[in-house]
Amino acid sequence: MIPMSKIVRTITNILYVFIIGFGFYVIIHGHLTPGGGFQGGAVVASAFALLAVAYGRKKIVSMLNKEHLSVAEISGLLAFICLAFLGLGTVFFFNFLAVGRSIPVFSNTPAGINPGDLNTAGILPLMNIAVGVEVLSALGVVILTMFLGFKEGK
Amino acid sequence: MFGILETGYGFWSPIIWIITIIVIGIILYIIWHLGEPAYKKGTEQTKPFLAGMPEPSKEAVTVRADNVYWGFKEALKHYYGPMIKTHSGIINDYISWFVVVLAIVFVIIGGLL
Amino acid sequence: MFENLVPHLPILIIAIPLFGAFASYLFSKVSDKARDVFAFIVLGVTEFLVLVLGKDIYTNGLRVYTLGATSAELTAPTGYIMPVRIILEVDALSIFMGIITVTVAFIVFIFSLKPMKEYSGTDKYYTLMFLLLVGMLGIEFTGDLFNLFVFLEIASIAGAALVAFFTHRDESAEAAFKYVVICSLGALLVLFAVALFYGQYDALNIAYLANVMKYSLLDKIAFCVLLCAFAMKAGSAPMHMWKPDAYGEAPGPVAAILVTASLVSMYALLRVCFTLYGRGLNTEVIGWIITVLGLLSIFIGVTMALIQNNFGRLIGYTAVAEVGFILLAAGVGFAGFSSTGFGFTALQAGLFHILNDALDLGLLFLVSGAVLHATGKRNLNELSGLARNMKYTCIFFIVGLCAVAGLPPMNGFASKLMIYESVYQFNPVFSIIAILASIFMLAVFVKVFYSVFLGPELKEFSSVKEVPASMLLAMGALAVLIIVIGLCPDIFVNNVINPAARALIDYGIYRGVV
Amino acid sequence: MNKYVAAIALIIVFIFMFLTATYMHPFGEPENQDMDQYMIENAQNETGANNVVTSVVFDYRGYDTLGEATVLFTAVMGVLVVYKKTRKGGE
Amino acid sequence: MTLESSAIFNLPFITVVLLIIIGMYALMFKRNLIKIVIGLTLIESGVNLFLIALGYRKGCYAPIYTNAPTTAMVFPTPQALTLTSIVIGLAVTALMLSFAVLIYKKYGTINAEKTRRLKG
Repeated sequence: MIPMSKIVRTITNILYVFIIGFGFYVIIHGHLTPGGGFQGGAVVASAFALLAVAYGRKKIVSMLNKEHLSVAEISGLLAFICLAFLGLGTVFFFNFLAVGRSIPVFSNTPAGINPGDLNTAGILPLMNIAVGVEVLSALGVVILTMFLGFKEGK
Repeated sequence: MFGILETGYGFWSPIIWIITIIVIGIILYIIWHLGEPAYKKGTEQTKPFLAGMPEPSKEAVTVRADNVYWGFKEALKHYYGPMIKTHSGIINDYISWFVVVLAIVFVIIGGLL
Repeated sequence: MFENLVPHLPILIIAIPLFGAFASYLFSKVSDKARDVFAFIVLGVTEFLVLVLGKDIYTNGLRVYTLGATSAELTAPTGYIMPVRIILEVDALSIFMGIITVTVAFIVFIFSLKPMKEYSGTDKYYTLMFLLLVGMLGIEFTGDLFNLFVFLEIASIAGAALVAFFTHRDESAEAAFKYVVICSLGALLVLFAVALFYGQYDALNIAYLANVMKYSLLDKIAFCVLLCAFAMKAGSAPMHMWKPDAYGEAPGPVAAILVTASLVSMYALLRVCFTLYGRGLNTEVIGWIITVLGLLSIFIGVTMALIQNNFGRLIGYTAVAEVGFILLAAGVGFAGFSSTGFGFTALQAGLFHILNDALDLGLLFLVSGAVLHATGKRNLNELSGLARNMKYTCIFFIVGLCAVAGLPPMNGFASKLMIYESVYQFNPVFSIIAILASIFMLAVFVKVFYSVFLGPELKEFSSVKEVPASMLLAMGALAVLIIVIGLCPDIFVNNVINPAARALIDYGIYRGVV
Repeated sequence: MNKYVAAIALIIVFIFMFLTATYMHPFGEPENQDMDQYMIENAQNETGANNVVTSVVFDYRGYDTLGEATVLFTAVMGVLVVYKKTRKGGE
Repeated sequence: MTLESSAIFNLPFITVVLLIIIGMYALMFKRNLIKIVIGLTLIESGVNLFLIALGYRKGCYAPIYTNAPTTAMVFPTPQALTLTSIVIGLAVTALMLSFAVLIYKKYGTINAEKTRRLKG
């Protein structure tokens, strides 16, 4: 696919930073606002799609590395399942940060209506981040693979 | 008891079956032993004799899988014709069959029960 | 220390292969050898754990695991009537299926070590194999309907991707497309039924739903949808057409494990019929429906298998017929819903046949994979005289043939005998049809045996070699299992099948945990 | 497959599905609400998250979410299999 | 029972049924493989809409404690379930479209009547 016009590329250059930033905002604030790992990851992946469309086939290969995205995807999943494994002292998927409150990380527990505090909800934010990384790289891999199409054998 | 499967209306014992097979095998061996002793492998005796014609190549005499039950397929033409037509390989037909079965089950269970 | 681990086994058996799936993809970026060793260790550990859990459950009864609660046995929050978290519920039937699944997956893994080296993308192959295993185990162990849907999707997607693995063949894409469309349609309808339950009772737990079920029209419709969806995924006629396509085009070992995947759908069907609905609906009518589906499957599967020319496709049609036998037995068991009499015998026979089916058809598909590996051909018309060079494969094929066709003293005979006798009490005609179909099955495999292994030796196959030792080992393991089960069926029926069948009939125990 | 038979089957399925829509509780007035009411009341206390949906997704039904992430991973593997490089000999 | 709350006015549910039936129609009668995929996504949207509609309570707000009154919240579970099922649907759709592309590469067509070498 050929790259699109200069106007599109310029706008993309400005815009994709904001899209990715917004995506990460959605991921990190998943336990306070609507959204979460999946939605934020999809937003970030849409920035990848924008880049792919604007810059075309040749350029995008140098910008996004499929191998790196693949490794990021696996590490997100491994982080997720390891967080679940960590609760195994009690039960798999046990929210050990929020319930015992022995470790002062993400351990505040507000009650009633409140504006929201990032330092709450135990392992939920960590899981959000893990899932967000997984989703953004998984969708990135899918977008890149389907965008680049078939490769013939050497 | 070991080796006897009670099915409620009968039983099945592989041990007895194996003993029977061994007995039959011994009888067969005895019969085989009474056979023609002059038979020798790899001599002129084992060559196929086709009325003096040369023996055709292996490729020509191999019975292919298609031809194994040829007569059976020919006799059941009226069953196999529509059957092969039904297995059309179109994905829509597969789903249509599912919807038809779903409709029938709906009528029987949802409507009549 | 190990005693502390036993309560956690239900989740560990699912989570360890899942971890293995993720990690093995990382390992294969390092080296193939490391990946193989790692996968072997993970599968070995899973096999060991599932056997330990099996021993525990067969002695102590069912095990419950509440995910994320403060204690594993705490199904509902303290002082509350209904479960809000996902519950894993493993009873004798679940662990029976679990042991079958893990064992078949282990053997298939050993088989595919060598032949899959020839193709590109082996890293994805092993990861998908693990994920398929995880999907099946998740379906078997879960006590939550929505969770069942999720794992159904994992199993379907992994299965579809594995069917498409031979991308150099044109037809594999078509088969995979058909497979994924059928599977996701079935899964979506399962989700629809789940939504119907959720809307009425605001619950997703199988045991709780069974307790509060009112058997309204909505429940009946949900039952129809679940019945049809699972029957389609199990491959019952006339919704079986995807099955020969997918099995015929998938690599041999993949087809061997896909047989188990369709049997897991069968398990889900049994779970829905017996545990979720129980005696609430008219069991006789539903039993008749399942029986008729089973008879159709037997008849169509066997007769269509007779005229096939593709090795995998032929076994795919016989797989349809074998599922028909299980459906027939299950239908009769559901019609005579009791812990005595012919209904119970039929149910036992059906469960026994599930075990035999997974082993027999698995062995036959492995043989087809071995033939493909040795000759590169699957068309029966092009094969001939392989018995000269592939003696051991030929012997394993004879074992599988006898088992599937129900020749004594193999395991297939024992379970089919139970099916004939119990179905005869229900309806003699059905039993006679089943016996005739079994004879047809023998004819089918005589054809295969003749055209693949017997016949004159062709020039193009004179240089064919016996397959490597790891493949022989895998096939040999299945053959030994088949012969052992065939020689002492009573031990298996009394100690393994009977508790599993009892777990279905005495549904009060399963429902009583919440 | 005969088109008319399929159409009739589709109509029958439609009739029964329509029945489900009318037999379901009126829109916006669910009959049973025990499970969700429990979550709404206790989610903030038990998990500390303000967003109840997030506590359901990652805490009460976290296992489902693990399965969902796995489905995504599986699909990526499937896509990679489809687009994988084929070797020279066609394999 | 007033007219508005009578069962026939379950309009969201009726929409759901229509979506599912339209999807099934596309699956049964459309020969284009892409249209078959679209039919499946229609069914999927129908089921997702069904789940979401089941979780609605009249006059309630999103279940987030930041701003909503604590007494009036819609059900959170269907939202979580729908989130799960949307992601699953996305994954399945991506895979199915890949297969369709592969079929097009191999067969040169995406007509279901012509992509049927596996039959009989």
